[in-house]
Amino acid sequence: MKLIIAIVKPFKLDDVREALVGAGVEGLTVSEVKGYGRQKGQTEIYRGAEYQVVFVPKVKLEAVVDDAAVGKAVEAVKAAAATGKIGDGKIFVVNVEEAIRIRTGETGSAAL
Amino acid sequence: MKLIIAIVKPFKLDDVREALVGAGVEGLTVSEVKGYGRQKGQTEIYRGAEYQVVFVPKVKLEAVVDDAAVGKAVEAVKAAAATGKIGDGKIFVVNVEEAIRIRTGETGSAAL
Amino acid sequence: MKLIIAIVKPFKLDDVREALVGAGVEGLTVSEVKGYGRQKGQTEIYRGAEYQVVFVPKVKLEAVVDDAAVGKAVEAVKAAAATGKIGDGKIFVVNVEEAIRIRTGETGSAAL
Amino acid sequence: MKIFGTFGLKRLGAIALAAAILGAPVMMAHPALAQDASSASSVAASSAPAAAAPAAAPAAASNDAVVTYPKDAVNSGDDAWMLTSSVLVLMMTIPGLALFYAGMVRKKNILATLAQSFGATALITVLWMVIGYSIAFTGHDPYIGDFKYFLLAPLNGDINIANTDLAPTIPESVYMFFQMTFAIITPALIAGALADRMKYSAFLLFMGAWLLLVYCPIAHWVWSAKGFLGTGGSIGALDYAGGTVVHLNAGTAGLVAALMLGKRKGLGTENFAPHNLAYSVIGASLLWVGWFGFNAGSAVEAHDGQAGMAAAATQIATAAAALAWMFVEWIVSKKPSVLGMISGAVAGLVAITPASGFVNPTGALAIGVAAGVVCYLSAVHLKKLIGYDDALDCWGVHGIGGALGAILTGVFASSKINSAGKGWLYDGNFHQVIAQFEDVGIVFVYCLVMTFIILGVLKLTIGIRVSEEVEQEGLDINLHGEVVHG
Amino acid sequence: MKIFGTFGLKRLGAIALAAAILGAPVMMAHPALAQDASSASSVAASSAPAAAAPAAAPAAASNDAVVTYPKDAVNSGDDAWMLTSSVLVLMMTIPGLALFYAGMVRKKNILATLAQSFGATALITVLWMVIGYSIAFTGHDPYIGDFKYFLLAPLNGDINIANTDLAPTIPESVYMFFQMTFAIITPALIAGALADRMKYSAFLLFMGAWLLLVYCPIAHWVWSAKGFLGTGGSIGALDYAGGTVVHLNAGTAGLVAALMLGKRKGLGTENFAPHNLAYSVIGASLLWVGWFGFNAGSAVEAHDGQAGMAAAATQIATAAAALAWMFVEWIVSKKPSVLGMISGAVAGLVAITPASGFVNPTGALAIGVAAGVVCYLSAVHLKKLIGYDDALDCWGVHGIGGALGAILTGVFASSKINSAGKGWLYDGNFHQVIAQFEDVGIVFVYCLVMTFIILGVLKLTIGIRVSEEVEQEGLDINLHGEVVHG
Amino acid sequence: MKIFGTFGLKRLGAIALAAAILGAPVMMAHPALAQDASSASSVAASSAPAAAAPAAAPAAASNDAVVTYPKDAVNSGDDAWMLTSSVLVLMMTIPGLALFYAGMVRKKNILATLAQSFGATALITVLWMVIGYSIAFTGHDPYIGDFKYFLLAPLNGDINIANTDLAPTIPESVYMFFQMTFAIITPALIAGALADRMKYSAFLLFMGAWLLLVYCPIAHWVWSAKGFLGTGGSIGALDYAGGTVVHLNAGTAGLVAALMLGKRKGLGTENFAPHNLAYSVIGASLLWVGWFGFNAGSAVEAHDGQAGMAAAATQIATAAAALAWMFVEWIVSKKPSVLGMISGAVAGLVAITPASGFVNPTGALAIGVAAGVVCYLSAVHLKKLIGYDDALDCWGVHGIGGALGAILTGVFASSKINSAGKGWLYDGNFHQVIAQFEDVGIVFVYCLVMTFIILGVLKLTIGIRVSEEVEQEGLDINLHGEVVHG
Ligand SMILES: Nc1ncnc2c1ncn2[C@@H]1O[C@H](COP(=O)(O)OP(=O)(O)O)[C@@H](O)[C@H]1O
Ligand SMILES: Nc1ncnc2c1ncn2[C@@H]1O[C@H](COP(=O)(O)OP(=O)(O)O)[C@@H](O)[C@H]1O
Ligand SMILES: Nc1ncnc2c1ncn2[C@@H]1O[C@H](COP(=O)(O)OP(=O)(O)O)[C@@H](O)[C@H]1O
Repeated sequence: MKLIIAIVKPFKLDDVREALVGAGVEGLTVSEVKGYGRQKGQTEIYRGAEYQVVFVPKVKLEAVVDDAAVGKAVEAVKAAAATGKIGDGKIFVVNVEEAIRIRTGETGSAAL
Repeated sequence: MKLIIAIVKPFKLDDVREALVGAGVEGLTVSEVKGYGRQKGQTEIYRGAEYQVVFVPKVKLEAVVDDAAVGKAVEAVKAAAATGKIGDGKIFVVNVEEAIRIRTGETGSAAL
Repeated sequence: MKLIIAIVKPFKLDDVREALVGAGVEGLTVSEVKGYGRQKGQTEIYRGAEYQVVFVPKVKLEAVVDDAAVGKAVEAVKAAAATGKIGDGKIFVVNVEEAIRIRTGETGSAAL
Repeated sequence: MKIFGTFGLKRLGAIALAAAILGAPVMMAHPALAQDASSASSVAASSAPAAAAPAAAPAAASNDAVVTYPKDAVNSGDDAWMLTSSVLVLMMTIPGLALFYAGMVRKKNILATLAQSFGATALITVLWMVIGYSIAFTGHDPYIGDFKYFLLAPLNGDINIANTDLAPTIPESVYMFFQMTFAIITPALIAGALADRMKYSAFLLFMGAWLLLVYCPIAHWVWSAKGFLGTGGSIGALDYAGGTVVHLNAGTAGLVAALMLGKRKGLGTENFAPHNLAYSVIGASLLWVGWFGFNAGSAVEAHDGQAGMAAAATQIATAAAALAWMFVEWIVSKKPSVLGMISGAVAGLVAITPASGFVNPTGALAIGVAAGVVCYLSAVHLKKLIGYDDALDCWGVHGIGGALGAILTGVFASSKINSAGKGWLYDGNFHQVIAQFEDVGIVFVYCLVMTFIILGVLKLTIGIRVSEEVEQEGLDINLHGEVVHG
Repeated sequence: MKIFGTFGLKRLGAIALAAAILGAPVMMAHPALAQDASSASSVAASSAPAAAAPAAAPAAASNDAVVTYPKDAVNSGDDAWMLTSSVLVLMMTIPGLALFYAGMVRKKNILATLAQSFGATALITVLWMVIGYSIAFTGHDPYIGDFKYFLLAPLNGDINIANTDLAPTIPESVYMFFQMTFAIITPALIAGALADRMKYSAFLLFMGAWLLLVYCPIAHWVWSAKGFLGTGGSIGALDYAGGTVVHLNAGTAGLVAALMLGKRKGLGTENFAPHNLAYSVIGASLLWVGWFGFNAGSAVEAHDGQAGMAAAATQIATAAAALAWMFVEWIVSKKPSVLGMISGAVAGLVAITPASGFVNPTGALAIGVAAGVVCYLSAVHLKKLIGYDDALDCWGVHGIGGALGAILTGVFASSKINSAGKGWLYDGNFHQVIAQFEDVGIVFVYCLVMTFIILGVLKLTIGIRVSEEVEQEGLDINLHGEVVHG
Repeated sequence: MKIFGTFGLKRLGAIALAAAILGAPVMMAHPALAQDASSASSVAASSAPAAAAPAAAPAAASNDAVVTYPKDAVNSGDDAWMLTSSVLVLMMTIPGLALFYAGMVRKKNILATLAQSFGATALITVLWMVIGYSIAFTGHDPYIGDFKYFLLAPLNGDINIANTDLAPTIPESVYMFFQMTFAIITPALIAGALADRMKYSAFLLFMGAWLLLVYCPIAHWVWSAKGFLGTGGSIGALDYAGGTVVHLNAGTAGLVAALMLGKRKGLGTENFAPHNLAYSVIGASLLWVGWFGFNAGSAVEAHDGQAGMAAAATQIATAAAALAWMFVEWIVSKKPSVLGMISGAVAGLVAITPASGFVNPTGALAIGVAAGVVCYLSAVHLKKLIGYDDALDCWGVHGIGGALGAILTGVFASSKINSAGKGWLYDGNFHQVIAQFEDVGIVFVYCLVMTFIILGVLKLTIGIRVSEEVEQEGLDINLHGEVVHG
């Protein structure tokens, strides 16, 4: 099993979720994060003091999928999250050694 | 060392933390996340418009533990987080190659 | 590629970010988290009821870096985040199998 | 429809209660009818053209003499102040009290807490217009008002009539509105005791029943022209702006409600820390600001020094209580909490309420200090000791503070401030202290019993507490379908 | 400078419009001039020392007789109430309306929404002082005021003069200020329809132009001494505090604006749930509280029962509407939402506005119930059916509610409450209902056409809508360079 | 107990200062005593039954003639307005100012900022009642009041007495309360300069000492019957509602405090962006709304056009300043920030304060525009240039704005508006401008020196700044044991 970590623009969240579901992913977990990268944050001004907001709001999706499903899932995220503009985000793939569904105790692919 | 990622219902946070501590885990890190899965979110209604809240509030616990302690820790989470109802959550186990305690520079198991 | 996960004190965020950038890291993602460990949280009192706040606010930085850059990046975080006091935090290193830049479709080190 | 439970039997009970709410006045009609002859004639008198009425504006009244105003002689300054006062007291409930309470609950219950104050405001307004004012503030029976003002009928014919007994220099519409704002906030205060766990349907029925069966009679006893508890009646207790009628009353009902609902799930193990005390500070500030309508407005005029002195006493006592609570907490708990400061201020406002028109500045200072210390002890320590879950300290602050203020009124009232109030300390009239105790006792017992009955009936029929799951997930999403995202 | 677009042509257009805003009154001067002789003499009369003026304080006026006050005879009670009322109405806009709207938008647009109310308040104040008051509330022409009060010049010479036609017992400075607060809130209300997508520069220009070209004329038609729509004119419509002048007017403009701006991006697919309804509850509460300045203040005095009765009617109708909306929603959608309760309250406030000084308590109750049900249907169901994006229901609540209230005023007005208003039900005067319909029709059509023209010009010149990216990222950071972190 | 440091020596110092706070008036007693004979007789006169007092209500006074009212002749309209004004000014501090400031700090300091306004309100109320009012507003000494009103003793005997010098038509309780609300907000304003880093114990001691040693004397100099700076004294400066007494005074103290505390840790490197400007918008709006109590209330009556004209001037100047700041910022920084708009409004309110009862609408407009531009420059650019850390611009807005307004009052005062104020432009009286400069200079220097001494003593004894760690972690959790979770 692999953990797919996708960092995308917040307004793409729903599109990406739907794409993943379309690719057979049945569950995922989302966090609100702040990203730093090529895309620069905006400037806030308060009484003359400028605050360069170095971080840009992003959302991080994490989905654990079967090895076989990784390719399709990655493609789905790529297609759904892309706008072609700087800051579209990244996808990382990490190996997962075990997965357990708390409710049933199922493990491995059955737990996803 | 392994990273145990547990996604559980928010009101189980304290129980799970205590169970992990009971299982010998000395540190952990918690984030507030939103989950998507079999459990469906509730419906908000605003002046006639219904908004299906697809995401359900969850908390994510991350604890890095010694290889030897993984089994006990996973069991502890399972026992403490279960309500038997849909949405109880998942546990994922990921391999960790190195751990460092910033304060002392200790590495490996000593750092946990 | 490796995913460096650093859990540090919130007011060190900017220092750590700058140190990582100084070490050649070009992107990273930050979340606000709550930590549990040796450092104890403070006590809130409300009309006589004391609430021991077991969790301490922390920030989690995640940066995926080239294998070659791991050492330098870890050192950078260590130096920038240390205050010498309990609660300075941890660094974990996890293996990453693939990375993709959504905008361009680049993969591997080129995507970072 | 989910409002009224699911079983025929339960529904029946609920309908019976709803009927009782509206029917209550009818049931009360019998004793009241006996008084009709006399009260009718007094109303007639008040609407008859006052023959000898001088055409000029009313002269400023000395605070001793009782001045009779002709029916058309609205004093524009009195009218302006009483309109303003009414608006201020309304602001105390929405948004004042609503925010004060909402800031103290957990995030998942913020909107439900706001909905309690807001919904109560709407419901009570209508009930007051239908019958509440009539049974509380009209007639000369010592126990209950009469029915002449059903739907405020007398106001349909002449907008310039006055309640000559109680507010001779302003239009009765204004007096009715002013008293309405009191009738709104009193039941709304109870919400502090039942936070986080009451069904909204049961809450509304409770509010309506309690208004008509508890608040209106007690208001009549203490404040109507011949009510048996007040200065026109046999007991002769002093209650300027509602120490017993409003605060002890609401506090007692809160205590009963807290006991009948049971503790909140997770109390003692989960973190119940207030979600956003900034809201509570706004709320407490608006309560403080609005309370001048409450206390200084209770002069029901602005043509002499009464309203001003009540305002000064209110400000002094409130500040003293805030400081007292703050310093005691600072010493005991090592930190002066913001919640402590604002709770102290509210305690001071509560305790000075019955005394505000009777005491001098020094008396106000003393009452304020006492209120800050005593309410700190009751809200923080007594509650812990006994263990009921009066979530936001309705009993600890309003019940205890109201009773304390009522009794101290008997001690500190000075006839130099108000000839109607001779107290122990300045006028040597110990009898007044006894009268105050009687007032406190009667209001406490009546409210206790009636609140128990009302909530008992509701508990046996539609139920008063939400399910465990709803409590866990939050009232906002479950009862109202909304959440605060901010 | 980014304010006025980037093309010379567009800039030209904008400048032309800005000129038109300030020039409008000049263009109107011609017809007005014809009236100068008569109106000048009336002003002269009002500032001349009233020879036979009694030196004593004014006696309380019966509500039938028209009392003439000498120029210096400020009634202190009336003055106190009207100052208070002005302050209350100002509070309705800031922070009341600002919060009511800001709580309903998404987090990224909170500050921009607040900036609309706040900026409009500042801009309109200055325009009103320069010329707005003059063209709306002076002179005896049925169609437009005159220019005598440019920069409020007459107030420079004597602080005690009164607008003897409209407010004889208070200083004209107070009356000018009171009406200013109405002039502020009316355009500000429109912001509810154009939330989340309008350029701030275009917004301000729109506010200014609309004030002078739409609000001022209509206020003159209905409320000035001889305005053709009002009781002194040929149509004779009743509008106590602004059902048509304020609410139908703002609502109609909102409808036009919603249609011309187009729908918000993502409507129907993204989650547009209000970010923080706690703000909206504070806002609605302050609107409720402040509205007594609006309605009871429209008595323009406090020396008889007028203001009090208007206050009572307001309170009753508002509560009834809140309950009505809540219960209908509870039945239809299974849950009583907090947004529903507060929207119902606002609907009740809107509908009782034109009627408040004319109806008795029972009439107020009926109007309240009608408003709650009808506005629920229009804001929730009609909007869905037709599909315009009136974001925060400016048309659904203010437009529909204002028209409904105006018409029901003709039905329920009772000459026993106000001799100036004989309605259908109590006085058998069906003609009044027709007059009300005429009033509604004329205001609706005039506002529709003029708003369309103003926004059309702006659209063709500087543009009225932000770019898609700005809308996506949020107005706060893009238009104002700030965000809410909380 | 952590309140007063840990060392005997430091504790000693603190106790000495606390003693000084309460002892100050005693030290001042000597010069005051010399005046006792005369002031005693005046008090006696005011409480003696006014023999020839007409029984009728007071006739409306022309604004020129000084009318003497008999002691019982409370004018109900004046009383209503002054009660309302007092309540409005109280609302300016809590919750107005509290929110205005709290919205601008970082999340970890929100509650501590609210606690400053709230705690100051409570503390100052009590000190004012004990001795503040007495030394500020009684007696005929040009430099300091007398002791007769210790604990407000004279009010114990008769609720209808008036301060015949300063407020003849309302009860003295009301005048005392009105002035109390000024005494509360002035020190509370200083908190803007010391945000995010002051110890709460030191803050409270500072507030108390500053009230008695700085505010009370200055208020006496400018506003008491024979104060040497005011219209009854040798300098003859005009300060209608407190441009120097309140705003320049608080601003100067803020400047000193900012310099003595030093900069906030992290300034210039960390993000100090306001956490929640929505709170600041609510706060600024309530300041705006409440300021009518401040300025129009300073007429101390409502029986002629004074209060109304002051209200109109206030509204116009405020709006003009908000627009001016907004447009200048729009041009300079390309975006009109919400913080800019509300800061501009506050700047306008500050600058019109001394002028409000003396200028006509056009004068108000001019002062408003000047205030918006000048305060923008001082708060945004001057501060950057010089580099002190006046966190929330107490000096930049209140100090500069107050001085500017005071001087422009000399320029724009028109004797047609107020016969007591002859200015340069309309009345050719350049001398008034000089008097205004003298007033500004004296208040500035006295406040500078005294504030330096008070803070110096505190710094050397208990310390005034929190530890670096506490500052880093936040004042809320460390000083008050609470946090905002929302
Ligand atoms: N090396 C990295 N490790 C972790 N997160 C990264 C890394 N690089 C970028 N990110 C995340 O991806 C987001 C987008 O990256 P950015 O460089 O701005 O644009 P792009 O995705 O177009 O290359 C960043 O805001 C950050 O959250
Ligand atoms: N494949 C997955 N990858 C990551 N997170 C998941 C995955 N499946 C479920 N989750 C997380 O676990 C939570 C619970 O899953 P759900 O399917 O609702 O119920 P259950 O745990 O009973 O199977 C989800 O809300 C989501 O946060
Ligand atoms: N085993 C662990 N797994 C995950 N996070 C940990 C672990 N141990 C500590 N942490 C995180 O590191 C933070 C600091 O740890 P703590 O034990 O308080 O102090 P120190 O870093 O000085 O050892 C914790 O608050 C927690 O967020």
